[in-house]
Amino acid sequence: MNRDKLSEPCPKMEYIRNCAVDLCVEIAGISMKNPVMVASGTFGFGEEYAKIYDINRLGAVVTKGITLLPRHGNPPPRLCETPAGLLNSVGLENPGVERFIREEWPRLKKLPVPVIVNIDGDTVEEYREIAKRLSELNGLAALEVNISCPNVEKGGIAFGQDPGSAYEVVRAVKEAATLPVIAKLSPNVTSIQKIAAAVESAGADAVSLINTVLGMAVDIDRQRPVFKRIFAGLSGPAVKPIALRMVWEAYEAVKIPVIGMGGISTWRDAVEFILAGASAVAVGTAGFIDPEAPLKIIDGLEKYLVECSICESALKTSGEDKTIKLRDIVGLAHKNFTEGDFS
Amino acid sequence: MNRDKLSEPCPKMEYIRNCAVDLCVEIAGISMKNPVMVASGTFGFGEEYAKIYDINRLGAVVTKGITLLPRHGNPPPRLCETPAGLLNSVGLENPGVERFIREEWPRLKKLPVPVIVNIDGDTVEEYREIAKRLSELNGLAALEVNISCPNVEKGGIAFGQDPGSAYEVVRAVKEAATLPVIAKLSPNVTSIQKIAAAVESAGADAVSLINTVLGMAVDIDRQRPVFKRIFAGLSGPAVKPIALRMVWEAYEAVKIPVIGMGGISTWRDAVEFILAGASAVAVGTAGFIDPEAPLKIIDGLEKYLVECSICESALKTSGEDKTIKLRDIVGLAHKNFTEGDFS
Amino acid sequence: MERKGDILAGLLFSTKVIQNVLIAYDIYHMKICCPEVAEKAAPGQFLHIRCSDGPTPLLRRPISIAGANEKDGTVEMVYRVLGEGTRLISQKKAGEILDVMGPLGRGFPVPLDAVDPVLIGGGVGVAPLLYLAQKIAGPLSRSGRSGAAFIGFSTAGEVFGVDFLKSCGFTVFLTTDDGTAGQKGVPTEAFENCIKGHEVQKQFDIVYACGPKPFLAKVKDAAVRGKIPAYLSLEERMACGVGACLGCAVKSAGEGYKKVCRDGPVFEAGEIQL
Amino acid sequence: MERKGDILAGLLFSTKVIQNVLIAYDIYHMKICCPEVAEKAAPGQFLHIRCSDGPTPLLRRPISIAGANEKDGTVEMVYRVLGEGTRLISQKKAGEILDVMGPLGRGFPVPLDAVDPVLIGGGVGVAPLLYLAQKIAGPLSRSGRSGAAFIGFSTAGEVFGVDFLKSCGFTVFLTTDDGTAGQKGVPTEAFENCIKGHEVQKQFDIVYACGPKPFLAKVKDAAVRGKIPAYLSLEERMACGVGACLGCAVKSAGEGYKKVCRDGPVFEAGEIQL
Ligand SMILES: Cc1cc2nc3c(=O)[nH]c(=O)nc-3n(C[C@H](O)[C@H](O)[C@H](O)COP(=O)(O)OP(=O)(O)OC[C@H]3O[C@@H](n4cnc5c(N)ncnc54)[C@H](O)[C@@H]3O)c2cc1C
Ligand SMILES: Cc1cc2nc3c(=O)[nH]c(=O)nc-3n(C[C@H](O)[C@H](O)[C@H](O)COP(=O)(O)OP(=O)(O)OC[C@H]3O[C@@H](n4cnc5c(N)ncnc54)[C@H](O)[C@@H]3O)c2cc1C
Ligand SMILES: Cc1cc2nc3c(=O)[nH]c(=O)nc-3n(C[C@H](O)[C@H](O)[C@H](O)COP(=O)(O)O)c2cc1C
Ligand SMILES: Cc1cc2nc3c(=O)[nH]c(=O)nc-3n(C[C@H](O)[C@H](O)[C@H](O)COP(=O)(O)O)c2cc1C
Ligand code: FES
Ligand code: FES
Repeated sequence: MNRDKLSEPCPKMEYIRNCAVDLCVEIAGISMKNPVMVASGTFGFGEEYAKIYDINRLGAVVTKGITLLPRHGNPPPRLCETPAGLLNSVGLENPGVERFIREEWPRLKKLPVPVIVNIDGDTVEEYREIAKRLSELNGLAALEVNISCPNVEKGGIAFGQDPGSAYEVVRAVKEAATLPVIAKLSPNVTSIQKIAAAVESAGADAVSLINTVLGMAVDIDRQRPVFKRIFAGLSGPAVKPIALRMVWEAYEAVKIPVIGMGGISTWRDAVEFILAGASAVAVGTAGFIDPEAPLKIIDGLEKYLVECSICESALKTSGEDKTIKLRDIVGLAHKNFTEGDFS
Repeated sequence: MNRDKLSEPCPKMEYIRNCAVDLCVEIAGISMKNPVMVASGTFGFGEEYAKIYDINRLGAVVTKGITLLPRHGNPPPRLCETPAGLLNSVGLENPGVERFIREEWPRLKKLPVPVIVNIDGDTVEEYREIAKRLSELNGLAALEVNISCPNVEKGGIAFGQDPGSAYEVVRAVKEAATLPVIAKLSPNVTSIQKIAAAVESAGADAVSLINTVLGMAVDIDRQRPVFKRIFAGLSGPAVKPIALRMVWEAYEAVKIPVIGMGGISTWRDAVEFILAGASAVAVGTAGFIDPEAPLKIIDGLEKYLVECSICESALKTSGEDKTIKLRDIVGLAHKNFTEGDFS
Repeated sequence: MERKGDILAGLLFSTKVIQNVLIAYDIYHMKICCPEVAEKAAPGQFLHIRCSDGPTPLLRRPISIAGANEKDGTVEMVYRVLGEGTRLISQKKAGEILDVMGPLGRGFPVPLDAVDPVLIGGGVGVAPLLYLAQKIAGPLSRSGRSGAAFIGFSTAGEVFGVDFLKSCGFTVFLTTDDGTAGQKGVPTEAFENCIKGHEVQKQFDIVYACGPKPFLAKVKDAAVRGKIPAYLSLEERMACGVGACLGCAVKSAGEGYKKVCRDGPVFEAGEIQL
Repeated sequence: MERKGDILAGLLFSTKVIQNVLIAYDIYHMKICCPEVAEKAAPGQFLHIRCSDGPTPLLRRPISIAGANEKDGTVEMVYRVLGEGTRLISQKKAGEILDVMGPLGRGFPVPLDAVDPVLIGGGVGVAPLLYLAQKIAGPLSRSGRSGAAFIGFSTAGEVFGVDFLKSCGFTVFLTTDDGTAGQKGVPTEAFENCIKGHEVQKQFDIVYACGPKPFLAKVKDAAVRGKIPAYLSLEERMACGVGACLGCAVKSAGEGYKKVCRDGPVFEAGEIQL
């Protein structure tokens, strides 16, 4: 019932109907037909959701985090709902890089969509190894270096909480990999800008953020933490305002593209992230509730771009070109804030 | 409809009905008849809610943040709702310490409830000054040093994001004040433990956390940030898992009492915080929705304590004493986690 | 009607919905039973309504009192479904419980002397003016003075309140943006034209207005030019609704900010900057 | 019944509620129209149900299929109102829309040969067994074999399914914790006593069980001792419901974890650790 501006008649609509809309983005050398990806760990290796909708419509697919050796992950419970949020303590359960290559990659590589593999390690050396191994795969679009997993004993988030270690890991991956490298940042830091700058200087081709926010829950009947690892990662709508702020900050701190995620559920959320500086967005938790959320977001972005007020500004920046380009509104809120009369 | 265990018949109930329940806590030398306070900035100077319910039932009252000189605060909009959360950019609007003493204190000092004044400053000197001035008031229970306000140009959160500055501010207040000093911490840090340890070593008598989480919102129609100061502070149920985690961490890092807050809306939430290590809790945003939330939480805590399973463990620690004491369950989840067989 | 809280209270009520019906496009008319509010309420005051039991939407929603009847203890509201909060309110059925706080804020000063009042309302801004008209109706007819109401809507389907205002003794000037009902245009223009004497020349002693900010800015300008005292009812996003959170700021004519919930929602035009 | 998503789909449905009634204390029986699910569903599979449009409760709720009718395209569920999610589901009225994903998971293997099956269910754990009984009823009567059902509830007011199980040809052994209906006790004990020949001596070829974990652990022990193959339906908190999030882990008998939503909810007793 939220009155949808898009459905209201608009005098400029006729003109605008004749405009083409271009949702393409290029990030870290990866060409995506639209900026909507799925977030690591929320999409498995693509198999499950391929049964539910046409995943080829996605801008890109990001796999569950892969480590050098297989991991069993954490004991149950692994999930706990919170107000508008989800705590997870999956703990990087994954088949390891070799089984990934053997069992998942043959299917993934046939997708007509860029596939990005999320990688994790306990040590810099492990990151380097896995990056080297994955670089041998033909057709892999990029590596997303997870330096922000809150659910493991070693490595993970620790790498992402210190600019020095973040630099080191990304540098190592960059050296080992022949693929574009995306650094996935942790929100659990005092200054996301310092971390973003560190991974940029280490050669990252893009940053993606945010990973989950450290949280916890207590079982008041058993009077102990819900999770065996005590802390877990918070995702979903609850974290959206935090993620958006960090995307804004990262956009101001680095020149490489920013991939935004954290609580994105609707096209409106996606637009907020894009205006705040995200060149692409990823949908995670929202896909559990509505698997088709990414597709609805793609459709919504298209409509948003043709909507009157947007057109004006987009056309302004696009000059004579009648194509309305999504990439023209990336970070627009920064420009409008600086230039605008805010009262 | 959430089946309330409390309302189910319980074989031990008869015995338990004869037990006394003691909700008293002592924090930083302040005796409170129960552990439920109201959070700074969400209760004005107590006048508004005194018209709505009997605020004398509260464990303590914490005022809006006060600065040395009056402040106008930020331009509207100052509020934006997010999923299960609230972003605010009030910006420490307050009458300044002199007008506070003249206009608000005479009424506040008559309350039969401990009154804690929340103080803020741009510089260490300002904190010192205001602490000195407020120490002259007879009957004031304590100062809460806000080193975590995200909504001001200078000072505020910056002091709370670095252990060194946090130490400095608290040290200065501690030296200037003759009152107990509570340090109010910011969640926007990599390590809450370092900050908590720093303010403890500076002499803080207690820590309170969390202040709001930095977040933002974008107006997609006007394509710019909703708030003039871009970032705002996130509070409400959405941040509860984050706050709880930080209370847990602070409890492990310091020996001084921890006052927990952030998204507490029900007695169940309050119990989670207490089990995680909070000696007292504060209710903020939830009071906007249900002004009587703090009272309902007090009632709920009492019932929780008489509930069977709790009794057992409380009685265990209380020995032969038939009084069930709230303070016996403070931090109990740590003990149960360490000692328990978690499978 | 069950009273919540202890005796100090008188602001928190768990009320029963008596009716809640669609009266125009996306606009509902709700009647609740709440004798305490009906007794105390002044026109221009509002109720702060809880729209869900859960945490989304989180905050209460402020809705003006559009009518109150001390005799049967009923209170009325007219509201537009805009987002999730008002959508949930619109789903309440007769017999269900509505949790309200109120009456809150400072309302319109109801004139004691005989005056010619004018009401100016845009969209759902007409709602509080209905209650004001109800209160002024008696004095107006007794003193034999005349009142006018300039009200505007975007389109015919959204119009409400015309008959009621007439029944209270007001001459109604209706406008719609698209001209589908009344005159095409906006009520502020119609009002200006009127006091400038373009069509029907008329002088007024006091202006009461409610609508969006730009709309009120125009009313204020016209009132200043016409040297008529004006009372404007403002809107701002609210959290507490009682002055405790300092969230609903509006720039004061002097220094700093007024709070819409506590100092308003009705302000004398000179008190605030629009 | 409207089909959501594109042709690949077949797992996401916007279905119409046909009935949703209270059948026991806090227990509801819901019937929806969803021919696709009715056609494909196997006993033991579940539907993943969206309980609100907003973000609270955030996740879908898994509910077992308790019956399906290919002819009229209806699917049934029996569920207990436990928290907010099930409370919202219980408020759905006939004619309203229910958003479901399914049928999901691996169900009970329905025996092809003539066997004597036993069903063991605790509380709402009885729900999936009803659908299983419906499917087994035909073969059972054709082969002339006999089935038994041991079902337990906490109290008489919560009992459901007895008549239905009988109508499917099962001998029903009912227990309640407080002895207000059937025998006082728990169904696992009744089952053990039975195979041990304490009261009615009987041998079974296959065990199907659903209930809380400790309950299933007892069933497993008894089945192992009795050397009867057992299929257990497990519960675990779920996010995606399709195997993508790895959230619904249960310790596998070998290394690592199985996923209840994808590898289960029904497991051969030897596959998992309880
Ligand atoms: C004192 C007062 C009295 C009021 N009286 C009435 C009344 O009698 N009848 C009536 O219909 N409405 C009235 N309102 C407005 C009403 O409170 C809002 O329409 C309502 O809160 C919207 O809630 P929602 O959840 O439906 O929409 P939301 O989901 O909160 O908002 C929907 C969209 O509208 C925008 N929006 C909503 N309200 C505002 C605002 N105040 N400022 C800026 N943007 C906004 C939001 O940003 C969003 O895009 C009054 C407001 C105030 C402050
Ligand atoms: C495969 C499967 C099939 C199911 N089939 C049925 C069915 O047919 N009928 C039926 O009534 N229920 C069934 N359930 C259980 C049902 O999914 C839950 O009762 C429901 O999700 C509770 O949601 P809620 O929002 O009402 O309660 P919540 O608010 O989510 O929970 C209420 C309380 O119960 C606890 N709780 C709820 N579920 C669990 C759990 N799984 N493990 C541990 N604690 C829990 C919560 O911690 C909380 O304290 C099934 C579950 C699974 C996994
Ligand atoms: C169940 C689950 C598993 C996740 N696993 C990973 C992972 O393996 N690697 C990673 O970088 N991020 C992982 N994440 C984080 C998400 O990719 C994403 O950054 C985060 O959930 C915020 O987005 P959302 O709110 O849209 O879910 C996981 C998140 C969830 C909920
Ligand atoms: C409107 C508003 C104003 C606040 N003002 C202050 C303040 O002046 N000083 C302070 O230390 N904290 C302030 N806070 C933070 C709260 O005291 C509290 O730490 C935070 O809101 C988390 O608790 P909650 O989720 O229960 O609201 C404010 C919070 C809100 C919502
Ligand atoms: S809404 Fe809190 S001060 Fe007005
Ligand atoms: S719920 Fe996601 S894997 Fe089972």
